[in-house]
Amino acid sequence: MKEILLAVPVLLPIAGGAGMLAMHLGTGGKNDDRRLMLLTAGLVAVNSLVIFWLLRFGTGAGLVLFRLFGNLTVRFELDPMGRVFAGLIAFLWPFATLYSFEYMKHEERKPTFFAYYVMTYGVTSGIALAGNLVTMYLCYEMLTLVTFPLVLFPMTKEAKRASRRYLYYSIGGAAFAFIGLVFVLSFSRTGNTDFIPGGVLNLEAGRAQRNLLLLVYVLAFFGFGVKAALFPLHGWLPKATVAPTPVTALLHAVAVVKSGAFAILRFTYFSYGTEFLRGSWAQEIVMAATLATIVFGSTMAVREIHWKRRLAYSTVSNLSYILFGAAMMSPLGLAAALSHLAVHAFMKICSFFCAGAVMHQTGKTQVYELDGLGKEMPVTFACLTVASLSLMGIPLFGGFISKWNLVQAAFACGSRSDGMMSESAIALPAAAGAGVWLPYVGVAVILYSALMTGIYMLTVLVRAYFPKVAVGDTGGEEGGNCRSQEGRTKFRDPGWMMLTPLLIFAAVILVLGLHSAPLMRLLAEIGGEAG
Amino acid sequence: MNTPLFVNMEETVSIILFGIGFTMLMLHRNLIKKILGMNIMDTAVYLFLAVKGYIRGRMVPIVADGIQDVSAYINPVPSGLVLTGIVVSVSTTALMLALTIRLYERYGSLDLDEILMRAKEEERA
Amino acid sequence: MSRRRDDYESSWWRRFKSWVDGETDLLAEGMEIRIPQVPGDGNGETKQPGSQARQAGTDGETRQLGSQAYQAGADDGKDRPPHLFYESRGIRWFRRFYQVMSVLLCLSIIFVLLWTIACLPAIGNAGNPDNNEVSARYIEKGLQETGAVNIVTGMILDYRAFDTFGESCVLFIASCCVLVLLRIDAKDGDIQTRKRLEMADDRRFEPKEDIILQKCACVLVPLILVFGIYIVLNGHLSPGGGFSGGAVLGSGLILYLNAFGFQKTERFFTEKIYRRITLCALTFYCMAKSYSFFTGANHLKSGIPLGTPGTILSSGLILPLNICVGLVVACTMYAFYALFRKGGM
Amino acid sequence: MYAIEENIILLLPVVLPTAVGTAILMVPGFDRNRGRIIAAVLGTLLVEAALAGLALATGGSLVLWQLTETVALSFHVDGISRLFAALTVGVWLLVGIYSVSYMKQEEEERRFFGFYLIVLGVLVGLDFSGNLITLYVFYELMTLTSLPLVLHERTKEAVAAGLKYLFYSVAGAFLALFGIFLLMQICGNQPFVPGGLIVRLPGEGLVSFQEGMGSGGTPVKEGLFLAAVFCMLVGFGAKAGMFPLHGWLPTAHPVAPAPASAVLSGVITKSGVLAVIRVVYFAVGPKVLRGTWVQQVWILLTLLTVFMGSMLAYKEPVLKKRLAYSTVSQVSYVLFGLSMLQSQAFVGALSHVVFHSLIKNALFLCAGAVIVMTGKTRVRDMRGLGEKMPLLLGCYTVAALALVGIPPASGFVSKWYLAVGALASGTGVWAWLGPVVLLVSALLTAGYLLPLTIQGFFPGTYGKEDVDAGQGKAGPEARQEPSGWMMGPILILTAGALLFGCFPGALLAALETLAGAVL
Amino acid sequence: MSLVQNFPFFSIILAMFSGILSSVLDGKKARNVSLAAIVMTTVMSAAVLHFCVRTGQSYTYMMGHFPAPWGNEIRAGVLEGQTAVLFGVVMFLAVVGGMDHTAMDVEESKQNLFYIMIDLMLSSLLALIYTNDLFTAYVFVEINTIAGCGLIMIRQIGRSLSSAIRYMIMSQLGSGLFLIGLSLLYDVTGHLLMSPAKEAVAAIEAAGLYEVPMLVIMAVVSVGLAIKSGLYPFHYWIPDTYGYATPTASAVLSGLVSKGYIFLLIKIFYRVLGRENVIASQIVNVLFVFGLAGMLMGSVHAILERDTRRMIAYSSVAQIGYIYMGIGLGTQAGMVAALFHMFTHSATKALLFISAVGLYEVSGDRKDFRSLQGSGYRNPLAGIGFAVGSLSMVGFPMLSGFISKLLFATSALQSPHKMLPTVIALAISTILNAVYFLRLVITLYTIPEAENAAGKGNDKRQRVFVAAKGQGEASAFPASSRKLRLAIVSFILLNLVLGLCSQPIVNQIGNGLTMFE
Repeated sequence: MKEILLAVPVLLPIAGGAGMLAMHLGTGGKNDDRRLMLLTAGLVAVNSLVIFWLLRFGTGAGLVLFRLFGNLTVRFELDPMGRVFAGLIAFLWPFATLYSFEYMKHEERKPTFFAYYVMTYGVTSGIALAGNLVTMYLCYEMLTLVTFPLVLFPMTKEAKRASRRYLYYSIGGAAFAFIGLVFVLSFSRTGNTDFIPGGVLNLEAGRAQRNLLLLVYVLAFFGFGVKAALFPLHGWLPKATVAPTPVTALLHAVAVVKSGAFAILRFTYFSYGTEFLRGSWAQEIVMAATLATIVFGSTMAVREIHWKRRLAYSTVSNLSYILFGAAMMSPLGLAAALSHLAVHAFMKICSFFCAGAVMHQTGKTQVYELDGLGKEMPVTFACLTVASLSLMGIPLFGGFISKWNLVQAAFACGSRSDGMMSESAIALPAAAGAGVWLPYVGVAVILYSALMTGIYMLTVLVRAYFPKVAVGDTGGEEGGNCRSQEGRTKFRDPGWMMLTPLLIFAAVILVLGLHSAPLMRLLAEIGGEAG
Repeated sequence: MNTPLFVNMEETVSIILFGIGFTMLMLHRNLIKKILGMNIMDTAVYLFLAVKGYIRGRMVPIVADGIQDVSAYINPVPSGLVLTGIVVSVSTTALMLALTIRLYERYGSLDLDEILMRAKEEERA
Repeated sequence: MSRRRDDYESSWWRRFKSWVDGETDLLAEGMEIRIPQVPGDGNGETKQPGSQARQAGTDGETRQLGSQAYQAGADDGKDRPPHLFYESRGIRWFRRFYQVMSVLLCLSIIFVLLWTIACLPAIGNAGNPDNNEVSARYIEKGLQETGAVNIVTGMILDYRAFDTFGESCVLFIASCCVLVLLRIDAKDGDIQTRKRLEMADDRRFEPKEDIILQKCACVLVPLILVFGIYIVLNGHLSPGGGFSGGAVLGSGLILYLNAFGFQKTERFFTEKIYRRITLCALTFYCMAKSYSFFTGANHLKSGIPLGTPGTILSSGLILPLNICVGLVVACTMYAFYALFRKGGM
Repeated sequence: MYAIEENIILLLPVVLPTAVGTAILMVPGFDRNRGRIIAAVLGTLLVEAALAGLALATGGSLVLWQLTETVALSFHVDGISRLFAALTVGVWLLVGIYSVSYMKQEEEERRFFGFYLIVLGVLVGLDFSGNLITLYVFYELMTLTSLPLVLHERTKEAVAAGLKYLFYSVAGAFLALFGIFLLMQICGNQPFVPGGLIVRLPGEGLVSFQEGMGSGGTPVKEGLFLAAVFCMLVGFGAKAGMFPLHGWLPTAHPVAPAPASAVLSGVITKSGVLAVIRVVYFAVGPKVLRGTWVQQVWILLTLLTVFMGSMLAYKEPVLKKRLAYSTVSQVSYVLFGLSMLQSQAFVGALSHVVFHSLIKNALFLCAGAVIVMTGKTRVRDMRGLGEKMPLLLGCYTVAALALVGIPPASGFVSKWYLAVGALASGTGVWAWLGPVVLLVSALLTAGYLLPLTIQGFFPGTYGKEDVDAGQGKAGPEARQEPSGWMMGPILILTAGALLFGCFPGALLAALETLAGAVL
Repeated sequence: MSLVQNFPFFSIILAMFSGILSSVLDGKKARNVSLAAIVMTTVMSAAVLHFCVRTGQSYTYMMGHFPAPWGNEIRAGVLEGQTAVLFGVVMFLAVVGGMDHTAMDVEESKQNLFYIMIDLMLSSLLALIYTNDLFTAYVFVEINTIAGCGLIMIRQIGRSLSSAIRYMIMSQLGSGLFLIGLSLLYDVTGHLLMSPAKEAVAAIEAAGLYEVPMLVIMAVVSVGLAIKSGLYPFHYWIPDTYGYATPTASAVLSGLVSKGYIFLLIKIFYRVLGRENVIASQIVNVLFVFGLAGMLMGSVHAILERDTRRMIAYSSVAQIGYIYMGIGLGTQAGMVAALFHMFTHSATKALLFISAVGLYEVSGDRKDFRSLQGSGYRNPLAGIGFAVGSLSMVGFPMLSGFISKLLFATSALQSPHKMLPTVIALAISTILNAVYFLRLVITLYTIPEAENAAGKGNDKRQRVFVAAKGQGEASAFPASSRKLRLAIVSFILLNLVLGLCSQPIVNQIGNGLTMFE
């Protein structure tokens, strides 16, 4: 009976959202608005409570919801790794919803928005709770589907284009992920695709077709990597920032992209298994790809002057941190990836919410427009400062911890390759070559990216806190800017519904930075089990 | 190869006809000629069948004088097939001709390419 | 996908594709379209290319209707020198290429098939695979099992009656299609229909009281009809049968129509009658064969006497079926003709 | 290993200024009354001096926070900490007093003083750091908190310079972080140990931690290790203005307010030095580095920086910028001394830290005073300054001579030790090339610092009319010394520079003890 | 012999008889007769299916008093039953869904003729499914062709007439090849019924005789039926044909007609030529290659297309490519996948066409897909239907398309040489499908930009939209909605059933295929 509860977090929001769509709530009256908000809040809160309940009291075995085809079952299970993700979204979603209430106050077509918003919650929970690759794939596809109306929401030309691009990319990615699914199914030791720490691949059969399977792995990695914005396939993410900020924040910093990363983690550690992949050329390729993405994302973020897009590029690079962790194929790597998954969620949602708050209060979207806002919206920018510093990886903030883990894992990975080289260079010719240096290069890349993060985040802060003043005739072009600052109205921090989430997320970043030991222990356990 | 071809001369002819008809049907632009091609093709097949049913020195399969011996008559099956086939080809010919008439009435041309092009233009207009 | 093109029509790729597809857009620009010559030649008037602005008489209307679709093109091209569809150099080259390819294709098909038949058994040989137990039984037992002297008729109407039933249906559906295409229903008053009505109304130009034709027809038509009936009725005894007899009957009717015109023919043969005859014949055919199939499949006795082979009333259902088929074919032939001629019966 | 004595008093000198600074920034209405801020700042600085003295006297260590299971933040006070912390607090106090007067002309004092105090807290924390991670944390915080000081004026140049400072520092820090990560990999999060932790494993080309001193680490290849160490040197060298990452210094100093420039070049650059010391002498260990390519390149870089800084300073017309280039060059003296990995050179380096700190502060404060009083920034314009402010220029001259290394002023002592150490270091060609470069640089130093003195006191006739004309009303007034708030610190610093030169014994003894411990 | 076993025969005859009867009825009655016939045949097919599943074997049914080599025969098995049921259901829904448009597009006095076409189409499809005789197959192929042609041209607009003649020409080419193939086969085997023909073929192969003729027969029959079903290089008739016919006709043609030929081809492969022979002859490889090409090129064409219906039609090209690809894999699993995809595609494509109708109704009946902007809000159910259909085509899990994609992929894994091309082509094709289908879906659910609506009226597209909206509101189809809705809902359900409960269906397909041999 307990198992049935597993399906609740998935089905309840989906059903609720569908219901909201069907009910045609609120086109006009205030009452309608209130009902809509109550309904949304109720659904989200109940769902989060259910998830927390599940996390707290456990669930026993998995739940097979139904049998799709043959061995393909839709199965939910809450294993430790799922717990991390489920807990994460269950924590984030209510606050994000709160935030969006205020943010969306003046928008039209709210019912549509909230309906899909709630549905996305369900689908993301589905990804967290998925007990096998098929369910994962199913939810992955559904995620595309329920989030694309949200991207489309502004209905501008830009939004249409962005949503179309998003859709094509995602579906395309899923198409390649599908290949992976089929191969896992066919080469599975257990005959199904259930997630088992260490993978389900039948190693004897796999060895015979090693190169093929590796090729498929690479394809699937890139396939799932689409959602995780892996380099050549990242194009949708910056474009998708046209969506309303709660969407960009929650979906494109947390739910969607993290689902992609999570799917890769699942696929790598729980389906293929690291034993098969470690030291292969596939590992080198994917690792190189992640590193390229990190470099690319952070560099592009520096070039970008649209604030939300800049954050989106930052997301691109940060996601590849996670994927880099995944590509290490070691317990430490998994733990590090998961920690960055969790921490980055808070950091990025916080930054996006700050950006959203600024947009909402002032309508400013470009970085160069932010001069002097730090004084006027102190709370917002304080939170942004915390998030930025954390993103940079300054110690005492959450970001440092995950980077720390990543780097440690990378060193461990590198030294293992060293060891392998010296011990069995003949046995594993694939491990020789440039690949062994990749982890170290990775560390360098992470640091490079941290520097870039510093540049692109701190310039925002510096602008906001220390607006340039024109001195004499030196600031010719700043003059106008300055005058306009004089004449304009003062902006203020947004209302409590937006500030509360910001403050809480900032607090969480600090807490994670200062006291991360329990979380890390949990992650290390997961890593040890699966790696 | 030559010998059987020569021996099967009727078949050879029918196959050549078939090829001609097929090509006409496929590639000729004029609708009427296409229909002709189709008829040639069909007829070639009937010829082929009829030839196949023929056995040297035997009679048509109409029981005469109560003789009911296999060796007396030719194979009746191909003849039956040909009969059926002819009706089918008559039907399709009628249909295609009717279509051609309509198209000609409408577009004043028998050239299929031209018709298609005009149909497109008409739609655009 | 960085730059999405909404306007595929004008894209190079699109043009290339249509060229490959042979969708003939390729010369759309350089091409001038003739105003189609309306085939209303019976009007006896020659049409001046520039005489569009005539008063809205019947003729002008027809013309207008005919060229309606191309008004735009014609108007645009008024000033330019008229050139024809095939004048463009590119398309001529393409056409030539096309012709060469057709010949090559034809030759290759022929070659393959010739190669095939070179490997087939020689014709006229009693030992060929097709002269097997199947035909043997038809010949040896056909008379007893079907009661038909004509083995072929026996085969197609009894052994392989399902095929033949299908074949009648082919005829039926073809006539339906032709009806769809050619019958003009005046009450549907759209432009196309009116135009077609206009053009098809050639009763005025029917041969009026052509004595020679009528007299010949007077002699020939009964003969033809009788002969047709004979063929139908003797289908199981001699070469012939429903299809051939029906065709002969149909041709008799057509001759009558040509000699005496629609008005007279319509005294005894209208569409209603055509429909009823077809319906009755096909229904009977259908019922009879269903009965026969059903009994056969369920191993029941059909209970229909086969009669004495060789007599006219023999061979069970074959005779009535032949009659049905004959009726259907005759009517259909006539219907084809009438529809082709004026779009109605 | 140290006896673990949890000494909570270590926390106070760090927390106090930080808290007061934050309060100044945050508490609404604090800036309504200038006196209140001044009082708070000066009071804090004084209390801080007392607390720091107490903390230094007590010594000991303190685990601040267990960041993760393996990473702890901890304080530990040893000789180096004492040296740097004392220097920092002292200089801060003096410059604080100076800035009371100086900042009158600037806007937004509140922010300046707030961050001024916070930086002090962070710097003390940096000095107290007991392991690399803690060091890194405070290093980063120092960068961030000192940023507002740099771009205080918020002109376009100031903001640009601030960002440049920020990015150079951050880049350096992340470069260093690479090394820190690797060291962590080798030996876990170890507290600083004099003499370092790393040893070369025999034969295999690997390095590992010293037996019995670390846990949980794995050996790594030597090449990688050396690269990491090099990264750390270059990275921390950024703060110290060492060659490849020196670019921020000349940009940032001139735009900052004079007190800020003073502490930047006097103390904050030294934090880079501190970090290098910690890395080389307390984490990695000089033994492993001696004779490797890292040492060679390092020496090369320092010498290059020394020479280049001097040359650039020589060519620079703006006084503050000239001083900034001078800082580039002088701090690399220190680094050169460190790079010798030799005890006398080490002593020289550390003493140069102290002396340069005093001297450069004095010089910057002088420059600031000149700016406050006359608004002049270019050396060319300062002709005849000695007539108006002989005391100020006198102080300047003394400090300049000390920096050049004229005995008995302090500079001479440290340079002497540096040269001796270099000659004794056995580093081949560098052993004699280093002193030569130092000498050349000293000549250049004289060349760029003394013209101001000469022109100030002996303006000559050339261009005098010009100057008079330019000065307008200010010309006739004969004496116009800065206020006591300004002159006091300058005088104290100058005196310090002179006195330490005359009586270096105690300091040197202490330093030699230190050197003995690490080498 | 139980009564159920007569049902295949009854259903064929019933459909045919209702067609014959309709010739004297008026439109409405003909329609009712037609619907009744479809329902009854479907029920009968279901009974047959049930019977075959229960008994676990197939049976042959003598058409007349004479056994196999002499008299005609039909054959019913699990696969036949399944296909017949599905065809019946799809046809019923297509007719119901497009009913109002049929009334619009077809002249009043010719309505009954339309339903005659439908009836005979059904009957011929059933005959193609059930037949056990090659020549019967040929005759019914012709009926099918002519009925199809009738369905196309009954709309009587220029494009539909020209596409009808194109269709007719291509079909005749196919029929001609098929017929010559039959003749050759008859020549070498002496049989027209499938079972004896198969024995004869086996004997020939065993004796090593007639290698060239057998190869040519296979090639000619395959190519003939491939042309008729619109395999890639022979697909040019498809877009016009499906794009300009009346909706019911489009749905039926794309959903069923081509599938009938494919089914026949599979049947011939299994029941006459012998699967092993076909595989040995490399014909499957050719089909495989063309199938792959079709999968990709069909989608590419569709992407370039702007007319919604033609887009869907080109998508049919791609989907037929899938089916031939499955056949071309040459394994049992591939065949199962192909057959399942046949079902999937029937259900889905009909759904798409019918939903598109619903969307057109509210958008002013324009060709350009952009005119459909926002129609998903104006006709929500049709929008959902179209979205579901699109997603199914894209292979969204839980819908039928996913299962067939999965089946294709898993079956591809069993043939080592075709594995990688297949899976990669599947992936690429999925992306391409997504590109045009989801572009459409997005269009359905976008509303034009607000400033456009408010601003200048000289924007052409805007006016189109407004006009469309106006027409949509004053819709001329008040009555249509219920039937259309019924059809759409049923199609969606059908899709879900195929997607969610596919296991028994697939099992039975495998079962049926085994019975074929």
